Amino acid sequence: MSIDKEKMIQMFATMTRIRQFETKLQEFFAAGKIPGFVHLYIGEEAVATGACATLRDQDYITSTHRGHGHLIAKGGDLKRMMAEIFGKRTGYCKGKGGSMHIADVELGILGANGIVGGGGPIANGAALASKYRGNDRVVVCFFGDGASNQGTTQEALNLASAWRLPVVFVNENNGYGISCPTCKSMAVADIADRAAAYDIPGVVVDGNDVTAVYEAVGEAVKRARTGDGPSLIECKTYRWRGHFEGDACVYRDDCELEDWVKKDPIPRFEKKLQAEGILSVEKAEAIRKAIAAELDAAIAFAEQSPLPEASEILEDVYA
Amino acid sequence: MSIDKEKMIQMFATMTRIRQFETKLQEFFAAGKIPGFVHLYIGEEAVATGACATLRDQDYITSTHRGHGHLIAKGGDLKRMMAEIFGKRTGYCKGKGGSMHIADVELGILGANGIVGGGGPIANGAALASKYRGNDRVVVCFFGDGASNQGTTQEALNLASAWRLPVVFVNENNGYGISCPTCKSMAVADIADRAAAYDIPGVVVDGNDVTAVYEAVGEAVKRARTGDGPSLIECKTYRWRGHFEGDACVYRDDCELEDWVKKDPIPRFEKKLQAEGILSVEKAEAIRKAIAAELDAAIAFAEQSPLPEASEILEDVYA
Amino acid sequence: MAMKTYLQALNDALRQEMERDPDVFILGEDVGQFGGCFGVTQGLFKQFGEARVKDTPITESAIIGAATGAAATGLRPVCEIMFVDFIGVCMDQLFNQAAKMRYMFGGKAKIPMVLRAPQGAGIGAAAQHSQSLEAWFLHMPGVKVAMPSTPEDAKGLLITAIRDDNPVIFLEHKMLYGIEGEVPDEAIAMPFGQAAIRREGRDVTIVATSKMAHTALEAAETLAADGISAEVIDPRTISPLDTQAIVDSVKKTHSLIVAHEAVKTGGVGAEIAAQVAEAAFDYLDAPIIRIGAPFTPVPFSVPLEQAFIPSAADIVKAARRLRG
Amino acid sequence: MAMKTYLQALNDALRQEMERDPDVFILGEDVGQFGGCFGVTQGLFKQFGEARVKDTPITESAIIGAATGAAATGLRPVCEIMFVDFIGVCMDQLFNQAAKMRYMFGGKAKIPMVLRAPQGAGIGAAAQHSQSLEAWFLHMPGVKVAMPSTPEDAKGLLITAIRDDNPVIFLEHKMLYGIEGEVPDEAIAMPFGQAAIRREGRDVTIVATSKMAHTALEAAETLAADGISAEVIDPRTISPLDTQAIVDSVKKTHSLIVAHEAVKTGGVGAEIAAQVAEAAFDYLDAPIIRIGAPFTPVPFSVPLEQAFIPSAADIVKAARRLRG
Ligand SMILES: Cc1ncc(C[n+]2csc(CCOP(=O)(O)OP(=O)(O)O)c2C)c(N)n1
Ligand SMILES: Cc1ncc(C[n+]2csc(CCOP(=O)(O)OP(=O)(O)O)c2C)c(N)n1
Ligand SMILES: [Mg+2]
Ligand SMILES: [Mg+2]
Repeated sequence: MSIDKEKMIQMFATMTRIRQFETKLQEFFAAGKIPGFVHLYIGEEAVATGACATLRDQDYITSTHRGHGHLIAKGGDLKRMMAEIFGKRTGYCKGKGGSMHIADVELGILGANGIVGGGGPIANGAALASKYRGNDRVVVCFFGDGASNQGTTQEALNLASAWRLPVVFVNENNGYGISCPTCKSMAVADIADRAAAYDIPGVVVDGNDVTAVYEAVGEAVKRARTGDGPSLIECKTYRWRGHFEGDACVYRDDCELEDWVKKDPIPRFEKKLQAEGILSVEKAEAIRKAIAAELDAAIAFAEQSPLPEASEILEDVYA
Repeated sequence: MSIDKEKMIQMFATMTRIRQFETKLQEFFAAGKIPGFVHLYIGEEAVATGACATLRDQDYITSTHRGHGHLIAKGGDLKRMMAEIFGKRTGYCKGKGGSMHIADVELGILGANGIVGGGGPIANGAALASKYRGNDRVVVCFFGDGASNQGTTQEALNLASAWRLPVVFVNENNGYGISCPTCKSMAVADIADRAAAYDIPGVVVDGNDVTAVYEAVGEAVKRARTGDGPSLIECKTYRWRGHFEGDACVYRDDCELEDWVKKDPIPRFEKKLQAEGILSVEKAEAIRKAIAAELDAAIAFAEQSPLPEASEILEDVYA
Repeated sequence: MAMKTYLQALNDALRQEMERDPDVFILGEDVGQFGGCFGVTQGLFKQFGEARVKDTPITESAIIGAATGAAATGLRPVCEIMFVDFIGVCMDQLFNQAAKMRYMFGGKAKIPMVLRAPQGAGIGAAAQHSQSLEAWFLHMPGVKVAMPSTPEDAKGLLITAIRDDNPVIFLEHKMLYGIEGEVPDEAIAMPFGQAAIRREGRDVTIVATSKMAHTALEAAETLAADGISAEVIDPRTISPLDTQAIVDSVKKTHSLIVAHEAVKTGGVGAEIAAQVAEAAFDYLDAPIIRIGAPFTPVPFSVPLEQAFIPSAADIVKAARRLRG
Repeated sequence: MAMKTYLQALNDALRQEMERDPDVFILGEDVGQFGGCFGVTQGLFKQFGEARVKDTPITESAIIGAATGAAATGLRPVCEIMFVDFIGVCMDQLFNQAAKMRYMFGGKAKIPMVLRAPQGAGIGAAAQHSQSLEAWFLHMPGVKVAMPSTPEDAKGLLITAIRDDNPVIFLEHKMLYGIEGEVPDEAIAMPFGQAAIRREGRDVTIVATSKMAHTALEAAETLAADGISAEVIDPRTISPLDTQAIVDSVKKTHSLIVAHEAVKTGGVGAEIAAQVAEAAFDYLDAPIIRIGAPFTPVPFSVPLEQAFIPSAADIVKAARRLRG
């Protein structure tokens, strides 16, 4: 699959946007400005970016507790995301959801999810609606290596394959579910092998190579869109930060992290784009600056926005 | 694996015992003598028989809603089974459980189960206890083709493989979960293929051939007992009766049933034993008669036993 | 109007709503050609085809999730969980996903889905196929809960459930499927949150849900012979609950019995009793008595199962105690 | 005796019981080297090794099932569900299997297992990580339910839970992990079903569970300044529930407030109110008031979350209303 230049640059920008967003959150969390849990996506940007770059606006995604990257990649608005994470009324969920529940149904983002394995069954539902209506919308379901052991995920894979639903299950194998390394949570080395249980394609891809992700997911999206059913794409990657901010990572070696930092998906892609003459040093810098400005505006928006009033608590329970 | 003659004859007797037991229940249900649901095992006798014949007394099984065959094969007492199914105080569960909950923990029978997929996680627990204690007890977990789609089953397979627990997952693929043919509930043709998702052996076997079941399960039991972890053995078979008594089977063709009746596991094995000179016609007849007598005694016991008193309802909730 | 069974009434509601609205569809185990374990979806597969009457594998979490996702993206799924007892394998998709999605998203999603499930004891189906679990659903913000006791209510409430823009848990009692009653031919939606006064009375209020509403009427008959005039109220939906109707009745009768088939401890009767003990305390002349099943799993054997299910005699005894 | 946190007290109980009984073991997500999401199992992996402190995959149904099967075959598992909110993915293994196994088998099995889980709001963890779900467990024959509010109770009740031959659901409040109190050094089992009178009073009985017991004491302090003498009762276990202690108190104070953090509708407060409205009706001088969370999922943002959690002011207001 050849990727046009514009898309390449967009993907670079998206990865950069995610990195900057998450890095800011890291600071804000350390400064005690964010309540609750924050699960950062730093190091895994190529997965969400490559996967969502294959989608159309009307397509859907379901996300996870580590959702900011997915949301940004699907076009989420930084202002409303940041405001939500700050618990402000102007946030995506009016401050009711927070980091783990950000959604934008109009953008096809069917929610981050605080329940590991919670997204798969819901992804099927959106795919079923697409099939029912005969439109050709596709759903990308992001899930972690840990989530692949949860029964709901496995049921979702089975139903999607039995019904040939247009879902692409994108597994983010970052090596750990909190402190549990994949080698302790499952006997298979590749989660993609689990596709065999449902007779669907299972592909392993370098999750730090955004074009490899784009190509593998793109292939699967094409299959799904033309009625050939679901696929499972495993993206091998790594989270740089602790499971949540505050995690001291006693369960892993620093050198493991160092190895992966060397494989940072962003400079790697940037170099490639430079080598191919697609992105100049100046252009890259300009993109970074523009995103930083965008982010500053989002932060200002979030900071200046009002908190919800206690009285709003009773709203939005029922339609 | 060569099977000694005594064991062969025992297996013939066990299959016959199950068949006679179930045939009686069919009559009793039709006559309105049994409350609740009855799921008969007729046609599938070779699976329970071959699988349980590989086990020692101290080994465990977990069973299903279609449990009578498993229980008989693991040595369940016909009297107390029949009494339980009749709801009598002398039954295995004092009339509190009924057909779907018969258990005999001392015999290693950790219960039939009314929840599809309910047994797998529990089987792991018994296997974990065995491993924890360092004794070498093995657990056979029976489950249906329908149950293989339930998340609990898939989680159980994963945990057993991640922890190398001594469990043999014996899948009874009788082609249907109630009215749903396997081709509609899953995309794979062989449930044994699902073993790949957990990196454990997956074997397909003719479930109407009791020696084939014995050999495949026996191999898996040996693996489990020596610490090599779980296996998945798929036994292809067929249920002759409806899902439960009263089911008109609108969802399947009579000719399908007829084909399978031709593959009846009992006469098939009987002929083989005769051909090999292991079992004479007279001996077979004598076994059948002895079982009929045993069953008559069980029925008489059940019929003559008292029903529980209403006051017993509050007993046995807590230890 | 025509005489119909509760089961036919449900079937009517499904069919008429599916005819009216192409976005309504059914999914569940054996709901297709088989017609559902108890027969509620009989004939619909033939009429609407497999795109709209969808047999699923045995996969309750995936069923509820599929309904939730489809509802969030604009369809109106009606899913069947074969016995309410199976809710434990899929509770997360119901209570953490479907029920909370709208709220968590700040009001930016609608989840118009129905989860139908039969409840109740009486057929000897034992501990995992006989429960009444409505108390769990009552304690679940984000869902509504209907418990019809008559064929007319079965139809009218199911229509409302399907048209509602929220997840509705629709609890049928399996012992009621065969009862008959007048049912309107047209698709008439029956409002949620309006109790039915099944019998007017002066001396004692009996609030009774689902099948227990019939048991309460039986008890009221016996009590009438004693000269005790019982008012029988069937809430029809417990969430929303028509507290007003109950309080109004208690203001008249000054005493309350609440009866349900679920285990008494922690049951819906506790909520109703507590609401009345707060809102109508000054009108009460006597203790509030709850009737519910004993604190045990549902036993199998007939005499035990019968002892589990609260009876008209239990209600009669309670009423006499209140008067005595 | 020594000052310890609630968290250390729990850790003590686990360690001492594991030292005492080799059949006791721990399983759950990240309970090993990581020490548990909140740190309750810290140090145990090092002391007892991975055979007895078992990290599991993310697989709650398999965790509870493994505990159930191991318990049925003679071990004494203590499993951790990282947040009680995750119970929905594994409810079946709990309520249809572990809880009912003994009964279904006619008394021929024992299931000595403990399911520990943190509950409660207060850390901004939003709708799927902040719930209090004890009402569901109260309505579940076959299990016992403990809700310790002090370090001493945390230790004593956990020891009892581990020694009990039935499934015990042990609900910790995540906002209490850091509170300190005197805790006996020895392993002393604290009986289930015995409420603690946290403060004696004459004018109003306040029954409050878990963290709300502290809130109630705060309210009692304020009320004392008003000349209202409140008695604060902490049930410690809700199943079994020490109804006697509550009724005795109401006989003295003639009024009752029940407070918990769970959603009020269908909560444990309803059961307590209903029991009192039946058993001590004649002693009540005023309506029973329940304090609980509003009928919503738990919201994320601080002001909303604070509005969700019942406050001392809510209790004070209720008590004044009762007296007024
Ligand atoms: C059902 C459920 N169990 C446990 C948790 C707690 N938890 C949150 S994230 C997480 C690890 C998830 O691992 P993985 O799926 O690999 O995603 P990652 O965090 O690595 O992105 C766990 C155990 C949860 N939220 N939901
Ligand atoms: C969780 C759950 N879902 C649905 C059912 C209803 N049910 C009982 S048996 C059955 C079919 C089981 O099929 P399979 O596992 O193939 O076993 P078989 O009946 O063919 O032996 C179903 C759907 C149940 N008991 N439990
Ligand atoms: Mg991971
Ligand atoms: Mg089958």
